[in-house]
Amino acid sequence: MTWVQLAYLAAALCFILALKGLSTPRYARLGNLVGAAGMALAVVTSYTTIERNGLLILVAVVAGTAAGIPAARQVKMTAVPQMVALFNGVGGAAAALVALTEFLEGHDAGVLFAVATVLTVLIGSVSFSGSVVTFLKLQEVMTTRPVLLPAGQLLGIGVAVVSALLAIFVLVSDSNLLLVLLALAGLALGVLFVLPVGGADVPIAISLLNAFTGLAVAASGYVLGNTLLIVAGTLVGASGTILTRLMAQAMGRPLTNILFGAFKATPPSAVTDEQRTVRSGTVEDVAILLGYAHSVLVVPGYGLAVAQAQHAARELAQLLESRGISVDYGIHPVAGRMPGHMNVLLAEADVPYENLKELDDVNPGIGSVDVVLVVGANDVVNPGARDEPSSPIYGMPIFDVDRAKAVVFMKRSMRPGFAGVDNSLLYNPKTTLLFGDAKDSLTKLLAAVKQV
Amino acid sequence: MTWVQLAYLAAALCFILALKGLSTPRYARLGNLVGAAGMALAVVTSYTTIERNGLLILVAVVAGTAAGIPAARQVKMTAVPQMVALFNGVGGAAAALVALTEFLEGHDAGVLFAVATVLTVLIGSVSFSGSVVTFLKLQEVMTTRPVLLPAGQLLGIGVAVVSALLAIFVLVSDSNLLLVLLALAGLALGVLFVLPVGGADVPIAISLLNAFTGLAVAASGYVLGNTLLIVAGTLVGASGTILTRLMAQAMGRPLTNILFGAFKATPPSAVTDEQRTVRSGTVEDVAILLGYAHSVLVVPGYGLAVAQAQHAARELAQLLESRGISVDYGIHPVAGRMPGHMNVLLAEADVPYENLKELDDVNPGIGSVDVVLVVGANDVVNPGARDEPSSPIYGMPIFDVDRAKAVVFMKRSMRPGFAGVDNSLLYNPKTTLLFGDAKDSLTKLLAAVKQV
Amino acid sequence: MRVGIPAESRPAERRVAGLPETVASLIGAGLAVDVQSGAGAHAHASDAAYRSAGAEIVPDHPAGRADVVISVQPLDLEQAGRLREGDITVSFLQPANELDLVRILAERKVTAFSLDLLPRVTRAQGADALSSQALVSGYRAVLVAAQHLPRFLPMFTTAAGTVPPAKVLVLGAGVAGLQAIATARRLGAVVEAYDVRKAAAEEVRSLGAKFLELNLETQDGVYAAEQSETFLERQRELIAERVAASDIVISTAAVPGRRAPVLVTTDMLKAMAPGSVVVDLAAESGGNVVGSAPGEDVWVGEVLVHGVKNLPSSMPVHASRLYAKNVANLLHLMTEDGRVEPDLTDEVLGGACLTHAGEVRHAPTRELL
Amino acid sequence: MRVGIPAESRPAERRVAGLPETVASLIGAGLAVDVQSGAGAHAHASDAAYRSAGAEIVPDHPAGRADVVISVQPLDLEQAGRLREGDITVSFLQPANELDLVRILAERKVTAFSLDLLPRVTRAQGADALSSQALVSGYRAVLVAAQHLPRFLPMFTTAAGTVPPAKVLVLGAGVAGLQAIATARRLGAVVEAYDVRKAAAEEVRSLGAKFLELNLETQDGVYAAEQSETFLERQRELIAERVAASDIVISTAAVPGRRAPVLVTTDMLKAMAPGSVVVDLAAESGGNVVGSAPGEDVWVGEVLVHGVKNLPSSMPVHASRLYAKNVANLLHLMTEDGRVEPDLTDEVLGGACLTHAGEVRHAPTRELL
Amino acid sequence: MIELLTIFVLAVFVGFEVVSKVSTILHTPLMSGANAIHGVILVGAILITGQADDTLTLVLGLLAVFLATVNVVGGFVVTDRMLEMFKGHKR
Amino acid sequence: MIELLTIFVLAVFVGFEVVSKVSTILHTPLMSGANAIHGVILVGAILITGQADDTLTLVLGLLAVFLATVNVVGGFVVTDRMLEMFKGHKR
Ligand SMILES: NC(=O)c1ccc[n+]([C@@H]2O[C@H](COP(=O)([O-])OP(=O)(O)OC[C@H]3O[C@@H](n4cnc5c(N)ncnc54)[C@H](OP(=O)(O)O)[C@@H]3O)[C@@H](O)[C@H]2O)c1
Ligand SMILES: NC(=O)c1ccc[n+]([C@@H]2O[C@H](COP(=O)([O-])OP(=O)(O)OC[C@H]3O[C@@H](n4cnc5c(N)ncnc54)[C@H](OP(=O)(O)O)[C@@H]3O)[C@@H](O)[C@H]2O)c1
Ligand SMILES: NC(=O)c1ccc[n+]([C@@H]2O[C@H](COP(=O)([O-])OP(=O)(O)OC[C@H]3O[C@@H](n4cnc5c(N)ncnc54)[C@H](O)[C@@H]3O)[C@@H](O)[C@H]2O)c1
Ligand SMILES: NC(=O)c1ccc[n+]([C@@H]2O[C@H](COP(=O)([O-])OP(=O)(O)OC[C@H]3O[C@@H](n4cnc5c(N)ncnc54)[C@H](O)[C@@H]3O)[C@@H](O)[C@H]2O)c1
Repeated sequence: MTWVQLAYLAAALCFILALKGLSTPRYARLGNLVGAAGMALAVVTSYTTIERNGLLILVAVVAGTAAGIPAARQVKMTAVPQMVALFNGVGGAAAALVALTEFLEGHDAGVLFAVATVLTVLIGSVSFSGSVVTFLKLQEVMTTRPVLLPAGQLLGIGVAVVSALLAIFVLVSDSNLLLVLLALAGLALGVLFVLPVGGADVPIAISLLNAFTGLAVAASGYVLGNTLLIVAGTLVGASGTILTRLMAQAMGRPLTNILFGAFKATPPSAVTDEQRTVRSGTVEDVAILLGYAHSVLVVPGYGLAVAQAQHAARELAQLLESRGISVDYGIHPVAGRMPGHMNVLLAEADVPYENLKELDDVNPGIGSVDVVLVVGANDVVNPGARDEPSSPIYGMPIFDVDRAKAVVFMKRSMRPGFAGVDNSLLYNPKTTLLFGDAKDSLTKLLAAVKQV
Repeated sequence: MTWVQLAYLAAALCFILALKGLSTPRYARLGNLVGAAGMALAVVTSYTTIERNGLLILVAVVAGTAAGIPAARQVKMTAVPQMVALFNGVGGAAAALVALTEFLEGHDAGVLFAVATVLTVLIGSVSFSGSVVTFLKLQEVMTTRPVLLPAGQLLGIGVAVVSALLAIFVLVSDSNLLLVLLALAGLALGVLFVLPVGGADVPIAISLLNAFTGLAVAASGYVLGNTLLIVAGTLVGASGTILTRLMAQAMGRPLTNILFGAFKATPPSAVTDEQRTVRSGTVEDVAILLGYAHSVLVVPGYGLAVAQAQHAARELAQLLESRGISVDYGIHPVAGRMPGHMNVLLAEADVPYENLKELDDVNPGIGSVDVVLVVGANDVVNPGARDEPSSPIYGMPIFDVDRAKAVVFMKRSMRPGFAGVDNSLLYNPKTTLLFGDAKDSLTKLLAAVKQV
Repeated sequence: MRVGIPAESRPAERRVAGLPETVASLIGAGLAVDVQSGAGAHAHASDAAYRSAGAEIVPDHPAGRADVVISVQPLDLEQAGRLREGDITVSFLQPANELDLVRILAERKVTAFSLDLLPRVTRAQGADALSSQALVSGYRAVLVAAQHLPRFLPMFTTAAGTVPPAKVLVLGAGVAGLQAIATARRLGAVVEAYDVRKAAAEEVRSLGAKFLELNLETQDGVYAAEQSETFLERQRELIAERVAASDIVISTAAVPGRRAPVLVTTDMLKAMAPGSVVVDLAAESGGNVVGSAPGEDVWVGEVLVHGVKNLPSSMPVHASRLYAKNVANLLHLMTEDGRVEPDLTDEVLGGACLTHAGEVRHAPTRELL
Repeated sequence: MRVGIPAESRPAERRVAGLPETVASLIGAGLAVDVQSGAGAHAHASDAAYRSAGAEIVPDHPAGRADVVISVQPLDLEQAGRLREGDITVSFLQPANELDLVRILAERKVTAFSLDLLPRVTRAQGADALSSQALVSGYRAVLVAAQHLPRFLPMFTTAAGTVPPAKVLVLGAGVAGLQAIATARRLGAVVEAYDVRKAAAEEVRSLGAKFLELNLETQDGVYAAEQSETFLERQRELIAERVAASDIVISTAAVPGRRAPVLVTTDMLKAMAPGSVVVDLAAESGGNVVGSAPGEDVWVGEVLVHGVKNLPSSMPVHASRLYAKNVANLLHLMTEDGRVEPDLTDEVLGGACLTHAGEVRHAPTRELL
Repeated sequence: MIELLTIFVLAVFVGFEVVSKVSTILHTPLMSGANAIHGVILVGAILITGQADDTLTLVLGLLAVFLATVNVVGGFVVTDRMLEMFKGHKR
Repeated sequence: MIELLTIFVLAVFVGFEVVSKVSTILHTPLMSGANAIHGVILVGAILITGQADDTLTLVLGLLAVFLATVNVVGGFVVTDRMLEMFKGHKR
């Protein structure tokens, strides 16, 4: 047991702690720093043990740093996902290269070693090419829509079979050439895997590729007989897998859809109405929106009454207020189906009168409201009443919620309200739709906000 | 890598899964079975590898089984803790014996081996003697009150120092005799450790000794170079430590009190009023009680009104109802401070009138109610009004909640209610007290029940 | 142009068509306002308050002096006779009951608006006095019923026994009916309601009350029309059963321009528990309850039937406030640069206009004349 | 033994001391019951109903025939004169106002119980008619106020503008005051309350209303006693300020056996908004409001002061039901094997007993005589 | 050796994580189950007895086997009995 | 070898457990952080390059070092940037 090994163990510990930290908002940043520290320790330690090429390695490291830092620094927050994809890709490539090199260098060990090598090379290549395609999609260099090759399904299966055969041959023959071919097959497989994934699913694909890379690293750890690589790679592989599942759940998509996208003939139904797209979110999305808001406006309407969701609305508002978020209720003069409908309900739920705001109280400052929660209202927030003289409700004063920073719309369907007119707010890019009975949605939201 | 090793690995896996299962009510029983299966696999595997004494070992195993099963089967549920303590103790003893034997047998390996041996012997003995004393206490063979030896503090420190010195000498001298002496010192230490622990803290002490035994087993794994023992022992050591902390938290006692009980001159303030002890529970305890109930009766009182907890009470009731638990409200004619006080509040919270039950509706069937939640009521459930002719409230009809299966009392303190009379229900063994503002408690309970 | 606000002269009318705050808003729109002295007395708006809002206090009825006369009740024939050609009047005029007045208004080429005719479209809601006054009626109806009921509305569990909640049945779930439901529920009663409109079921439930299902075809549309015989049969059975089980019945059923439907018969009343109370909000338009008379308390056995007469007047401050705001909103719709010049092609104004330039524009009224 | 239930003869008393259900329970305890014909008329309990509960209907007042006479209002002198030695009477007798009656009762060696004197201990709660009738009064007081107020109690945001919630001030948070708070809050008003008792603050808040803090020493104990001058000064200031800001004031402050404290002066009333309503529940015992008179509506400027007189009688069915139950509970306390034989050493019975065996047992009354 | 240490570290984490969110009602069964698991020392006892060649070690070893068996068997059985009470209840 | 496998199994558990209760808002940062961690392949790349003796392996190795460094450095930096937005917000 040398100090090098102990240093590696310490680094592995750092990585575990890093992942733990990253899982709780409060310690996330610290966790990342711990991870970086562990990484520095591991790298420096490994550097002290090398026999030759020290300077070249240093140059390569410096070059990598010089390339990585500015890229990470200057990327716009909206472009972070593709950056992560890219970093993941190069990591996968590095793992494949390491295994390839070790294999070329001459291999003493037995079957297990060969299996590990083959896995590393294959997974690494898949991860690399998949990540690159993902990057291109997100960067909108290529279309973000699912790309469905004519015989995509067959092709995918074909390449997968070829890869498997190649892998077996490598194991049997020990041939360098075949290994390189396997790497190429892996590249093709990665491309085929990611091409049919559509816009919203891309982050899930990235997460999955990330887990793959982790596995590749773990396998390369076997190749090199290095516990640090095994531990770190496995950690990433395992947590990445879970994370992928969690992400898919949060977005309400079955994981298999994405996993076997390549082998499916039908296009995923993600993107449908090209001109007027609505964005429907999950309870978790909205919970986060709310959890990190400073001010929230609840605009209740007839749907709140139908769902008898007044108690749930107040509970949510109280929870938010207990976190220092200011919550008001915007009471429209004609919300509901009788004068004062909302007053009756909210009084029943014991909402303090001070929190009830009218049009004139709300509209002037609505631009600084972070989130407007439209709970079963529709006509009273329809911008058509303000902007479209042809609309049958033109002239009715409304809450200008389209001027707020974000809007969450809770209703059961795309059906219009009492006046029977379509509401352009539903198609506003600021709007997140939360479909379902208002009481259900609010109850779920309550639970979700508690976890943010 | 032999199949023996793989079998051990599989057993280790079983143990992890067992602990995981045991942590969730739904899978607890399955978890235990998985653990047992893993254990069977490990034992059978190890048996196949032995060189000699097979029959004797078999006899010993059969004898152990013959002793263990009936003991475990026949013990009354109330006596389970002392049984666990006993099992733990014999485990610790076994670990110490194994290490001792291995040491006697002749030792090739270096310092690490010796350190592991010393640790196993020491910890194993402490665990054994400590568990035995705990057993005696719980079995009421000896007093359950803290036993404070005249110079307990000094004595404890003395024995600890002696043990440490002995341990060092063993490492230096490799002497068998000294190791045996160390074992004896460990036994003394164990006794001294547990003696000052008072009634309510005993389970925590058992848990801690349990973790100790786990560590001893892990250390013996080093001694024998057996990964299974290392993994299993470490698992138990780690989870036992966390568990001990959780238990201490749940009972609201600082762990240090127990850990260093031996070295404290003052008696721990745990057990004070010998005749009339109250049991204060945690929100989680109550949540589980509720989550597994079939019928719940909420008895609100003036405290519900003071806390304005009517909405929270209804939410909790609705949550329980949504799980198929029947929930009623017992409305006492004089609950609160004005006639109909509870009606006003519960109507505000929209509790359906059908759910409001009166004395005559409730009392006849109260014996079959699983849990009565007394929310800020006091006089209206005071059995003194029924049983003690001398009580100033004698003759007032009450809810006979003491006849229900379990009672949860939510109030802020031990203060009496309006009538100023003490309530014997607070000291009833069926009663769990949940101290705090009723609204807070109910809100927490709501969250906790969701997780059951 | 000059707007005139008279003191209401019809008996028992305690509201007023303008309050200092709406006067100020009319003046802000470039109009002058005359207020008859004492107009706001019942609504606790003093002449001084009107004056400081910018109005001129005049001793007499402003008809003939002001260009626009706004009132709650329609003018009487004498007052209408003083109006000049092109003058405008806004009031709560129910043409079927006021044919003589309509004739005079048409003859004198007055432009008469009736809030009773205002289309119930979204845009017109600010001027919808039918709704605003129905809100008052629905609320007051429950207070009246609670006042007359010899029992509690809420439930109480007390040392002297438990008092069960009162059962309230609301017939007709329009604006007044819904408000009655809400108010009765607030007071702790158990409420159920019935209406022929399809949408009413959801609206009733949205207030936490129970809706009585007829399990027969119901009607679409905003206003109720007349019904088939089997339907009426089934309706009677259901209502009879529920009336008998109720402590309070509040009936608000109405069909615009028609006599109110008769829903509660004497037999049904007799089946009610002694001491029960029936409040008939439709009494003035014929009554939903057999034997009810506006403004009168009738005992049918031990059941009290209270026929409502001008309930909004019993709460003059807020009823006036809502009404005055409605009228002001309507005037703002037809005012441009200080001139009141209604554009009768506008759906709302056209719909609410009864007579203009000598012509009766409301078709049903034209037929009646 | 025979219990008699008369028809109440005092003016405007609509309650009755026994209803068929309590009659049945008394008969179940082995007693016989006489009910004067028509006794339950206002409470909608017919002679037939009493008869089928087992009572005998008698044409006249049962005094002199029955051994125990239970009534709401105390008997008048003539009726009391008919009682025989050892007879028992139970009623709501306020001795300070009925000294002549007390003399007669003592002279005739009648055992008279007054529910007004019943100790407010936990055990006696079932018989606590002060509480049960105060419950009725508190509820009705809000209905009366809401009825008279020309405004809404709840808040409404409507197309015709927003109506703010009414502000209600409750003075004295005993049983009636607390119930008034609860009822006003149900109707959507914003409620604040004031009381001198220390515990009242928490009780008021327990109903979701605001308690006015005087920030001076408050009193312990169940009943209020009299106050120091600085205290009264500060109290007046605070009340004046809050009265001026309220739309409704409901005053219920009382000190047992004393004149009610004067809390609201004419100046305070004048500072209220026009149209405000003050309901003085203490009017019968002197009034918390200057100028209030029991049973009368007094206008002070544009503020209406309603002095309450026998409010429980305005809701005779449930008021009687609670009262009858209270009386029955009290009788059960003193009945054993069909014989009413009060054990006056019992804290409750002893406390409620006014005269016995020719002796006036209530010390303050003894002093007054 | 470094591998054993790594295993130890990882096992500590697993132990911590697995238990960290257990609900109060399961404290006792979990303790008892863990208690049964450390009875795995039985494996050690068997191994050591299986190669014992002098009486002392044999006796000590057999004693260890006996004690460890009691620990294992009793532990699992008693845990199972405790957990029986969860049976029949569903969420 | 069995030790490495044990390590693998234990690491899988640790990975699962540690992440299983992460809140949605942290999904992306966590993915990015994990991504940086698998950049530990840099260690492997360094080791292999440090003993490379022919040009091919040297070149491949150096390429691997370069790529892995980009992964590591970029990964940690971009994660940190994402997490900056949590600053100032408290629960
Ligand atoms: N206040 C009055 O006096 C009065 C009287 C009569 C008419 N009106 C008219 O009513 C309208 C009021 O506007 P508003 O915004 O309150 O209502 P609205 O425009 O009618 O919209 C209500 C929305 O709630 C949704 N909804 C219904 N049930 C729901 C449930 N259980 N859960 C979630 N969502 C539900 C409906 O969408 P989904 O079906 O997709 O769920 C609907 O779009 C105005 O047009 C007004 O003119 C008012
Ligand atoms: N109903 C009536 O008309 C009326 C009128 C007058 C008097 N009373 C009398 O009032 C009593 C009513 O019985 P009850 O059982 O309803 O009330 P109670 O006996 O007065 O007990 C209320 C309990 O609630 C607890 N509490 C107070 N605030 C709390 C909070 N914020 N959170 C949690 N607990 C809180 C108090 O304990 P902690 O302080 O420890 O929290 C107290 O023990 C009877 O004695 C009755 O005779 C009734
Ligand atoms: N467009 C708007 O913004 C707006 C504003 C206010 C009201 N409204 C709508 O106008 C409609 C009528 O409201 P209103 O209060 O003036 O109605 P109303 O006074 O004309 O009638 C009251 C109710 O009685 C019901 N009714 C009629 N005949 C009946 C019978 N035989 N049995 C039972 N019920 C019967 C009607 O359906 C109606 O609901 C409602 O649908 C209301 O939602 C619309
Ligand atoms: N033991 C029981 O079970 C029981 C039953 C019912 C009532 N009580 C108690 O009896 C007490 C009195 O109830 P009540 O309704 O008969 O009281 P009450 O009618 O005698 O007086 C009404 C209220 O007026 C208040 N008051 C007196 N002087 C005042 C002043 N100057 N300013 C403001 N407030 C003033 C009193 O404090 C009291 O709260 C209460 O504490 C109540 O809780 C007890």
